[in-house]
Parts: sequence; C-alpha cells; structure tokens
Amino acid sequence: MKSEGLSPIVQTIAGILFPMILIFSFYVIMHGHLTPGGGFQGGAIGASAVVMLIVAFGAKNIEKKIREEKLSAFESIGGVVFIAVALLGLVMASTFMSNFLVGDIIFGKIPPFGSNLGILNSGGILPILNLAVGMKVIGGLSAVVLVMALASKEEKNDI
Amino acid sequence: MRKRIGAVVFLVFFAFLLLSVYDLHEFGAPPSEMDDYIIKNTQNETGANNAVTAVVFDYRGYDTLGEATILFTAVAGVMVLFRKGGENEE
Amino acid sequence: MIYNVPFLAVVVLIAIGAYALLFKRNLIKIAIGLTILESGVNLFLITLGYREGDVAPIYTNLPSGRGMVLPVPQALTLTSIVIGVAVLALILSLIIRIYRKYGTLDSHEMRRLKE
Amino acid sequence: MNDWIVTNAPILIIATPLFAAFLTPLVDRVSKRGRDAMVFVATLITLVIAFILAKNVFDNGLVVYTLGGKSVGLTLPSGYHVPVRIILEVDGMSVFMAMISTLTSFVGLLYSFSYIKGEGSGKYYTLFLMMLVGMLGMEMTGDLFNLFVFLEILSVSSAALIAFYARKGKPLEASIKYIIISSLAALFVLFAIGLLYGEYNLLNMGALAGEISSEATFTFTTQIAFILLFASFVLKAGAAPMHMWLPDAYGEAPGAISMVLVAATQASLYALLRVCFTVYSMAIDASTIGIILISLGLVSIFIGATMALIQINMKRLIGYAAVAEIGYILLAIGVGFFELAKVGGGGVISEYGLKALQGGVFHIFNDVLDIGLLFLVAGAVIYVTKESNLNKLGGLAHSMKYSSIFFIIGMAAVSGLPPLNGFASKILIYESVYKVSPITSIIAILASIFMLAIFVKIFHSVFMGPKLSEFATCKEAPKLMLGSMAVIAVIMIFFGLFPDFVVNNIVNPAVNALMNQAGYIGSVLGGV
Amino acid sequence: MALETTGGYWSPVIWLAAFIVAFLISYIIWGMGEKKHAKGEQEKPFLSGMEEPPKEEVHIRAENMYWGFTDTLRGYYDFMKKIHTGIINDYVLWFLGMATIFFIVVILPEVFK
Repeated sequence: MKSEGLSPIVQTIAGILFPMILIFSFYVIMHGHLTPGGGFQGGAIGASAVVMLIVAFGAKNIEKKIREEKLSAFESIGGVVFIAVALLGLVMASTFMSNFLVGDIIFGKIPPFGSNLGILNSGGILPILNLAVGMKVIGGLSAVVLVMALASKEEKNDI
Repeated sequence: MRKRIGAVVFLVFFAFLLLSVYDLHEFGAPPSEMDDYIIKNTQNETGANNAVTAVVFDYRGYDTLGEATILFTAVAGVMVLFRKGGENEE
Repeated sequence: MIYNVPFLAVVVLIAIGAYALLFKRNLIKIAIGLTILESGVNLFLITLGYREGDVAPIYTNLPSGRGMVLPVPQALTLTSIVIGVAVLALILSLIIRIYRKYGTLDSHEMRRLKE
Repeated sequence: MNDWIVTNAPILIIATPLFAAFLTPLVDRVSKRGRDAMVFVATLITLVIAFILAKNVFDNGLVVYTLGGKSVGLTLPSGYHVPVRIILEVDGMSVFMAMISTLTSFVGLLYSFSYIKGEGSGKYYTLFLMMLVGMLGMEMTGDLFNLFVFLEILSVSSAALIAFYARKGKPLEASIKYIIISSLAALFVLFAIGLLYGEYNLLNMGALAGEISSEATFTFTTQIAFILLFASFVLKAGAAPMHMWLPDAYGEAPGAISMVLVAATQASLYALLRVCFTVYSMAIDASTIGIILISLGLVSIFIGATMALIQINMKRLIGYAAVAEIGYILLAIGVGFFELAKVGGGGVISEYGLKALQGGVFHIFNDVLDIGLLFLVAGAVIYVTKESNLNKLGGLAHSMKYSSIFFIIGMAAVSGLPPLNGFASKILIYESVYKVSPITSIIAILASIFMLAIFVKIFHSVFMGPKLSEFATCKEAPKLMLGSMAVIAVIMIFFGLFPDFVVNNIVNPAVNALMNQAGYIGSVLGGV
Repeated sequence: MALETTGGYWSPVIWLAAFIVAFLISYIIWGMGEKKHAKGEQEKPFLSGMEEPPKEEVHIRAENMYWGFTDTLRGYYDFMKKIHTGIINDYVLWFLGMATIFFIVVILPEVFK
C-alpha cells in the first residue's frame, strides 16, 4: 500500500477534489447547449478526475475499486444510449438523428431569437446526447489511462 | 543518400502546401454560405443557444456518432493489447 | 497576402510534424510528430472559420452588435481532436508493448518485417 | 414495414452493426454464446439489408438520405441552396462495395467463430463489427468529412485487430506501421478537406463536385487538395511503391481479418474512385491522372508479382499477390479514366474504355473473393499447424484434403485460369488495355502467369510431398472454417460460370454510377 | 450466356464443352496405352546405384523452388530487398515522395501554362 501512490496529503486533497471535479464536469456536460463546452469537454474533465485518483492512489488500488471492464461497460451504455436516441428519431420523427424533442415537454423550449440568458430546458435531444457522450468519454478515457497505468506497472516481470 | 532525398522531398512537398494555403481565401473573411444558415437557424431548429453544439449533435450529429465510435474502438483496441492471458494462442 | 500568415503558420506546424516522422528514429518522437501534425491540421480548421472581429457562435449572453465566427470548423475540430486522442492512445499502447517485446524504441531496429 | 426498411436502409445498414458493437461488451459480461449469436444475427441482418438496398438502388437509381432532416429526401434546407446536413448518397458503386464488405464480413465472422478462442474474444467481435461499420460508412456517405471519420474508424479497428496476437511481437510491428501510415494519410485527407472547405464552404461531395466542375470556381488550391486526396487514398489502397505496409499488415493479421482487410483496402479504393470520378471528374487533367493510375497499376503488378516469389512466409506471400491484384484494378480504372478524359464529361466513352471500367470494377469483387479465399486457407493451415514458414511446412494434403481443394480453386482464380471468376475480369482488362498500350497488356498477362508460378510454390511446399513427422497429428480444419471457405468458393465458381449475368446485373450499374457525375450532383442540388 | 469483351466474347459454357471434349479425347488416348504395368522395381528411381534417401529429405523446400530464376535476377532482387527496408520512416518518405511526384506531374504544367 505504501509503495503505491503519492503522500497522504495529496491523497486527501485528491479525495476532496474528486467529487467537485465530477460536479463541474456534470455542469459542463449539462450546459453544453448553452455555454461553451459539451459532452466531450465535460467528459474529459470527468475523466481527468479519475486520472487524478489513479495518480494519487496508484493504479493497483484504484483497480480494486473499479475494474476497467466496469468502465468499459459504462462507456458501452453511453454508446447504446446515443445510438438509441438517434434511432428513436427515426421511429418518432422522420429520419435517423432528427431532433424530435424540439417543441416537446422535455428539453423542448425554443429560446427567443438573438442574445438571451439561456434556458436549460431547451435543445431537444442535444442534452441527452451530450450526457451520453459524456458517459462515453468519462468511461473510455479513464479505462484507457487505467489500463495503460496497470500495464506499465506490470512491465518488470513480463520482459 | 536517404537524408538528401528526404530533404528534397520535404522541401518540395511543403512548398506546394505553402502555395496552396497562400492561394486560399483571405484570413478572417471566409466564404460562409453553409455556416450562415446554421447561425441563423440554430435556435428555432434545434432550440440550442450554442451553435457549435448544435452542429456537433444535430446538423453533423452523425459525425459525432462516428467520433464516439472511434473512441470506443480505440478503448477496445487498447484493452485487447493489454489483455490478460493469451500465452498459448496461435 | 500578408493576411494569410496564420495559414502559413499552419503549414510550418505540419512540416515540423512531418519532419519528426521522416527523420526521427525514436518511436515516441514519431508519435509526437504525428500529434504535432494533427495539431497543425486542427489549427488549420479553426483558422478557416475565423471572421475578423466576431465572437464565438453562442447566443447565451451574446454581446449586441457582434457577428459570429463559423461554427462548422469548430465542430470539425472537436471531432478531429477526439479522433486524434483515440489514435494516440492506440499508438502509445502499441509502443509500450513493442518496447516490452523488442527492448528498443528505435525504428531502425524495429524491422523484423522487411523485404 | 417493408417500405420503412427500404427507405431507411442506407442508415440501418450502418446502425445495425454499430448498435451490436456497442452492445457486445455488455452482452459479453452475461453470456459468451449470447454474444456470438448477437454478433452473428447483426451481421446477417446487415447482409440482408445490403441486398435490399442493392435491389432498391438497381431498380430506382440513386438513393439519398438526409440525416436529421425533416424528411429523407430533403437534401437542401427549405428555401436554401446549399446542403447543410450530412447526406448519405447511395448509388450503384456504393451498393456494389457494400455487398463486398458485408459478404466478406459475414464469411469472416463464421470463420472467426472457430478461429478465435480465449481471452479477448469479446473485444475481437466488437472491433470486427467496427471494421464493418467503417467500411460501410465510407461507402454510404456523401460527405467528405464523414468519409474521413469512417476512414479513421476503419484504420483504428484494423490496427487493433492486426495486433490481436500481440504476444508474437511481429503483429505489433505490423500494426504500428499500419496505424502511423494510415493516420498520416488520413491527416492529409483532413487537410485537403480543410482546403476544400476554405475554398467553397461546403463538405458535401455532390455540392462540391458542382462547384469544382465549373471553370470559374476551380482554383489552384482545389488542385492541391486533389493531389493530397489522391495520394492518400492510393496509399491506403496499397499501390506500389507505397505498398510496404500492406504485406506487413496482411501477413500478421489473424486468419479472417486478413480477408476483411482486403475488403477494407478496397473501401479506400472506392474513396479514390469517388474522388476521381465524382468529385473532380473532368475538372482536373484527367488524362494525366489516367496515365498515373496506369503506371501505378503496372508498377504494382510488377513489384507485387516478383516480390511474392521470394517470400517464405505464406501469408506475406499472399499479401504481395494482393498488391499485384490491386495493380490490375488500378490499371483498368486508369485506362477507363484516360478514355473518359478523351470524350470530356458529356461524350460517349469508347467501347474499350467502358470494358476496361467494367473489368476493373468486376475485378474489385473478384480480388476480394480470390485473395480472401487464399487467406482463409492459409489461416486454416496456420490454425492447424501453428506454422507459417513455407520452408518448414509440407505434406498437408494428406490430412487437409478439403482445404487443399479450396486452395487450388483460389489459386486458379487468382492467376486467371478459365473458367473461374478471375479469368472473366482479367480478360476484360487485358483486351481493353491492349487497345491503349499493347506492351502493358502483355506485361499484365505475363505477371498473371507469374502468379500461377507463385501459388504453385505455396501449393507444392505446403500441401504436396510426403507427410512430415512434425505434422503427423494434424487434422482437417474445423467444419465452420471449411464451410466459410466453401461459401466463398461457391460464389467464385458462380461468378466464373455466369460472368455475363454478374456484369450485366451488378457491375454495370456500378460503372454507370461512376460515370454519371451529373446524376450525383443533381440528387443533392436538385435537378441540374 | 456470353460476356462481351473488347475483342470478342468469353463464354464459360463453350469453354467447358471444349474442355470436356478435350478431356474425353485424352482419356481415350490414355486408354489405348499399355495395359500391363509391373509394379515394384520399375517405380524406384535409379541414382547411380546409391540408396534412395527417405522422401522427407527429397521434398524441395519453398526457398529453393525457383532458385534458378531468382539467382539469374539477383541484381533486381538485391535492389528490391534494399528498398524494402521495413523502416517506418522510409514508408513515410515513400508516401511523401510519391505525393511530391504527383504534385510535380499534375500541377507544375498548370502553373506554367
């Protein structure tokens, strides 16, 4: 346990910062259709939170908590949601990927033309897709970093 | 020998690329037929304030699907490379 | 045209990346070269969409009387960046495995497949 | 319901394998058999949709599909004159390629079920489906940037699959060479797309073709962009002297992947044809491009055939033969393009130019089938013996009777022996190339004989001779592998016995679609 | 039932018919040959009175199969082996080099026109 990871100070601060970064990432994802940012950017922020934990606590310890298969499954769910929403556009409206929620109850408000303050409840399928992509990116990037970090640990006994 | 050929090829190739961008439209004044439509209609067609997000997820959402796919593919690829076992395959 | 200096800078960036691909022997450096090349192309896409004096294409709190830069190149760049990340992840993991197998990062020694 | 499928076929053909690929890791956690069944069903559905789509396109001509639009056929936003959304454009050539991709993937999947064992098989099928998605995406799309995205999907999934047996070391080397080369090519493609976008502010191929074909808007930058696209796709298609990555990749990939990689290479070739014939067509100096294509083809045939002779690794040898086969296609396409340039955009192409195009397009299908069958047999040999060095193999015909029969069929087809399919397309190529340049045609025929010599070498050293003691316990390949080889062999014999049927019903629509630039533009911009 | 080519046509059915006819003729000729064939001594090769080596050693391995051909063209093959270096940098150089050649061939004439 001692050989893995950084000093307790770093570990504690990383533990405190981790939920904050996740919340910020969630904010960036959910406001993707209003402010700069979106699924990828927010997902990258969220993945960086996981990477911070990996750096602070060491890959082996993180792996005991979250297996990379779980992260990969998380990513898969994101992908499935994305394509399911896109296919729903085909079923509910006319074409694949059509924005069938505009004018509907959820995310259906149309903002006034020109400069405005932004309405969270707008954008049609965009926020849902943002969320799906965010899940994908968080899962995918942290899985990659985790796998690569684990692999570089194994190096010594594998040559 | 190899280095000399490489240097010549390198210089000629990038001379052509320089010429091509030199001949491009003036910086800061691009042609914008397609984009003007998007800027004008983003709000009433997609309901999003952010035109970039509207392009990413609505107008060119299919590209984003492809891009999410590519990330997924790369993750699967990395996991295949570092998979456990596989000592006695092929 | 002097106005096209950003475009010229893009080509220089691409040239730096191509230089690394052509003349560097270390695989990591080759990967870096590829990344620089890709940054050059991304920069090119972004510069294509720039309109003088305009702001980002977001209506939230848009300053009045300002136009917007083109949104499509930004979307393309976003796509291209993520693709770059994916490719880079794969290349780096391949390099890790190759180093473990071959014991070297020299591209001139990585030639069990030739002729 | 039926209408719904026909209308939405262009996207369903991509969405089905993509959805299955995303589901694979989830199903894999539950049940391995369920995963196999799902992947199989998804690929089968894709194959069926490909044929539905093909029938629709052959009957009714070009099909467009506007993604996210108010209706499928609404390519331009109402009241506007340029396309904004991504549009799928499926013409005869697209469905021709889609049939190749889905067919090879389906057969390759059957083969993989008995070939791939152990850890990582779930990821294998994910990546396999991604390869199918990449190929189909490239072939269906009518948007240049979208083409780039799917090109990258194809490259990344292929690279990961080439390195599947990473423990052996050599696959890693082949894979990293492949991924670096292909992402370099893809980046130049992206740069060219950027140039075109900066010049015309368009990404749709049909609309771009409309702008490019008018003299007023054709510029120097457009030409540079063409060369970048051309060089990159020629590289990805594996033409000599940029072929070096190809034997590496083909030689080290797992059994079925080598075959699917052939189809993947043809997808890049399709992109090359799309750029040359549809986007640029007569705007560039087409006769020069035709001559370049002819010379590339000639060099590919020559280098591929001669280099194959000295290989001692079985799959690498077939890889060099594949380079030569690509050469035949490029040769024929080059002659067709050259002839097309003579008459300009509007005139009627000469008889032999048309025949050359027919031969070239027909040979795309035949190449995939022939080389694919040989790769499948080679994979079976490696699966049984764990050995790919030709010097060490021998006497396998005693234990692998069926495989050796399939190898003979593949060998005869690839070297153009009648009455198999390879001969039918090659005779079209030889005779029409002879009209343009007799010496080229003669070299092509000689190289074809050379190919027979090469494969006799493999056949002799792998299957002939006395039974060797180290392979005494080897048995015939598993039934599923033999079955998938049989599927390919039956198609090859069918194509060989009824070449006129194939040319009239499948190849001709593809050739006509290639030459019909105005139709492609008109389908986007509306009645030009 | 025939594929039209530039110079004529290609019909597998006619080819098959011709093949069968030729096969029958050769079969008949073969059938007219010597019926009696003594098995045994006659089948063994005569190697100046030496023992016949076991079959495994006589089997020609792949590397030696076209030795005469490759040895004659040694210059060509040495050159080919030299350019197939297997170094990734060279692959990149081939790509850029060919692209440069395409640039020069296609674009330079346009520039000076």
